[in-house]
Amino acid sequence: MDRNEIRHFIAKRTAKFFQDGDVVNLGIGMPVLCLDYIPEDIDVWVESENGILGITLPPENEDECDIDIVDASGNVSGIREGGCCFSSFDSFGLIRGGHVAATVLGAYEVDQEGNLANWMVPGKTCAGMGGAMDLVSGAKIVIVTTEHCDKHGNPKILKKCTLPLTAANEVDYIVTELCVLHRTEAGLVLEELAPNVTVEEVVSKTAADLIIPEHIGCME
Amino acid sequence: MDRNEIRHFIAKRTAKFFQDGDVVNLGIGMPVLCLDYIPEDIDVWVESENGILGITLPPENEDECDIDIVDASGNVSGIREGGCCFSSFDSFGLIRGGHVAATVLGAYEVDQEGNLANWMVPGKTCAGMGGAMDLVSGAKIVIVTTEHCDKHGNPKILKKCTLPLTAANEVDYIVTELCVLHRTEAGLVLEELAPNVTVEEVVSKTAADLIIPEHIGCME
Amino acid sequence: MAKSKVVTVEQAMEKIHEGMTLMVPGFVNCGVPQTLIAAILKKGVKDLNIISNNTSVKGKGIGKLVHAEAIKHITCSHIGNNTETVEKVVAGEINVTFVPQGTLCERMRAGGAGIGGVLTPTGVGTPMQEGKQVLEWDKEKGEYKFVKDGDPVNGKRYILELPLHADVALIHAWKADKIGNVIYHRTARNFNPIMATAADFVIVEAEEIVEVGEIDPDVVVTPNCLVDMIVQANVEDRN
Amino acid sequence: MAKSKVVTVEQAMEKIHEGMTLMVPGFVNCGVPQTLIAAILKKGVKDLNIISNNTSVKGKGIGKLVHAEAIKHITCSHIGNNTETVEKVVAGEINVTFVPQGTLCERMRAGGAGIGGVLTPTGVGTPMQEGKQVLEWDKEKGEYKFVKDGDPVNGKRYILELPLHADVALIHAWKADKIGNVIYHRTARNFNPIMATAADFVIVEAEEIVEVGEIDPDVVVTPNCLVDMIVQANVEDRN
Repeated sequence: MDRNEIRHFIAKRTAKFFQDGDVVNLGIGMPVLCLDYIPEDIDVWVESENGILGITLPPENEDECDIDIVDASGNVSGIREGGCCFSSFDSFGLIRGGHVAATVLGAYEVDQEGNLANWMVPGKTCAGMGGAMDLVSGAKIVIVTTEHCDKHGNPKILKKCTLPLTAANEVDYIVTELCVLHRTEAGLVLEELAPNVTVEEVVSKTAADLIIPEHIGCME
Repeated sequence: MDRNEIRHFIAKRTAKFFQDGDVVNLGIGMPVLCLDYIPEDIDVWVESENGILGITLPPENEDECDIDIVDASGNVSGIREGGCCFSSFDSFGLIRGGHVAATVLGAYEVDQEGNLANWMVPGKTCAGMGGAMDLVSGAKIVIVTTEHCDKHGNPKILKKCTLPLTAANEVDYIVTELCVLHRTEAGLVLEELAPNVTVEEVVSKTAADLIIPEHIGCME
Repeated sequence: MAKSKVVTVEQAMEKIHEGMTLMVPGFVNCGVPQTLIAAILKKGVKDLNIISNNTSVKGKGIGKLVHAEAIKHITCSHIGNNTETVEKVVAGEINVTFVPQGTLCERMRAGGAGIGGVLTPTGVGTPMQEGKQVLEWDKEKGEYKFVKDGDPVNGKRYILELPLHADVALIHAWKADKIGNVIYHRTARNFNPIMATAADFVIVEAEEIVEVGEIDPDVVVTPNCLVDMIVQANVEDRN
Repeated sequence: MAKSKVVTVEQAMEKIHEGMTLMVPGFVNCGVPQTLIAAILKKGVKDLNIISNNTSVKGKGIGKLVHAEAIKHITCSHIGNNTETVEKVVAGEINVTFVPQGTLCERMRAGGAGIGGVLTPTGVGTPMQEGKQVLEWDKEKGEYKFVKDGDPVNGKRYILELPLHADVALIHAWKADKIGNVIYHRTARNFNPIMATAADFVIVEAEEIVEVGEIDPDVVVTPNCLVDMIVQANVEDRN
């Protein structure tokens, strides 16, 4: 798979976590791609932390665009019928209060304790965490979507994160092009393998301890 | 003065505390009477803690009444042009946040430290405090309107309250049919005397220590 | 397509069981979920823990639950408008926990918004602080410390109030669309929006149920994601 | 009769001074008080402490204040959309305090609603808890206790976050009536309503100023009692 195929493969699997009626918050990039893979019979509401439930792509006709409807990147977007708008204060009340079923976001590093680092690389970036810390603390299920290794081939899934954390012990699932990992009380469980990927390959590319169950599902 | 005259006399003086544009919360009974004495050139907004700014008497024509507009006693009321409604949560945010200029309410007891007891008499009443504790903690100025003594002629203005408190150290002014008392860091200052009332009369009917300044104003 | 959440009152009642904690909005008898209360009476549910501001007036609204002896415990700010509640409390038939009205709001908001507690000045130095943790701001150190009754006062004090949460919230809406976007009318709003955030399950009764899209996105007060079921309110239940 | 609060931009600027703390709403460049920012630039006010979610994008909105070197310190959740802000922060020309976006909201709400602090789970176990007090819930005792880094974890932890308050809040309204009842349009609402509660003085710029009575009491988002001045917004200031 090339990088683009990898992204879509991960997004497609991730979309299967969503249940009918779920409110989800999707990070910029790969997480947003999940929208392309939601089954027809499942209705998912996308929330954007800047204060909108039911955010959509912008209308195709530029004249119909409303510049007061933007997504979490500030890009002009749309709102679906039945959607609504609220303040940032109310938005984070919903997020922190567990009213968002799932948040999907990327990682610089993620570890077997469910720690996530995705907002800062000391000496390199200082963009700020935006709403990520609240989203990861607040959403019912936290799903990390990431390529299994970094661009140098080094593991991103670690025993212990080395970068400043976004949140501690909050990650529930990690979806990569190789596998689906479920973070449980016992540790990281290898729940699914991508087609043609072996347990050995995953283990060799992962710096975390993995629990390998007898039955491992097939990721698709 | 008979009891009714006393109530109006106190209300009339109390209304002079209000400034143009003030938001005020007026307790049931005597405090509400203040509305009759607000000068024409002063515009005061009455807030009711159940979620309305700009509450008024109900329309005279009963057909125009809206049963969804009630005051803090649950009685049908009206709303002035430019008024607005909000949730109880937002209402108490305004109250506690100091966005209400003055709250006027009655007392069982009030003392020289600014303590107020007006919600409970152990063994006798158990109505609950409603919004009184928040109002007294939150409003910028707390004005207690009360007859100077209770129905048995005993002082209600004490060195120290004996009943369970509504709030500690929050009362700013006490307005009675005899005088206006200002609670300062130094203690209770006798700022105004009603016509034909002497310092001696006030002192004899007050169980608190009073600071008697050289100049005492005339209450009207 | 989003699915309609409109159900019958009977279907809604399947969610209400003996011993549950219910949030019931309303200020005196305004903005009270009258239809849902009537249905609870009809079902005969008992031993309820009620979180509400008050108990309406005798024989109306929440007062019907009082009269039917359906309430075990009530957490509220005021019962004075309902003489029957006062009598039952005095007689020990209903347990009551008084919470100042603004604190009640804060605690429900904390419960609905994932906040572990809030520091409020309301009730400091009153019986309200009994059994609660009190914090004092140390201006010099720039930090809070716990204080006990009798400690000398050296800074502004606050009571640490804890979140409130319920099994079910019963909400009275003016209008709701079929997927649960809700708006309220005048002071009938009161505790409805905050209670809709703080329960595991939210049932809305609406005076008018409208089509999706009929309520402007900017005026929605309770967003559809908070609402689980919607029933048609019946005006006659107000009596 | 209520008096109109509508003033000229120049009159509003008399309230803005060097060294002040200003709350400036907006998400990236949406819902930003563009006209008031342009007026601050024109007046040449410097050394500002800005509380905002972010700094728009380079050369726009709050980014104009960054470019004009009018900002001394900024408290925000994100600056990544504006490369110039990042450069100035790296160069030490602007001090930045990062606050998670939801925590920023909570802190402003505390400042505006008389709350002494809130316990939030956000940031626990991250660099956000440095220099802050952390509380842990003791389930058995049913109370909180302060914990330090390194203490064994025995319960749910929260950071005790403190109120934020400003000298002036600059608010961008869709419509405001002449006495200051305000409504917002779509996601341009964002931080506007909460900031309007948390400043000593509130100046609103409105795309449209309407007569009193034109906004329904139920749809008002910011009540008139929070607003001190209103100016006409100029669409061109967005550029």
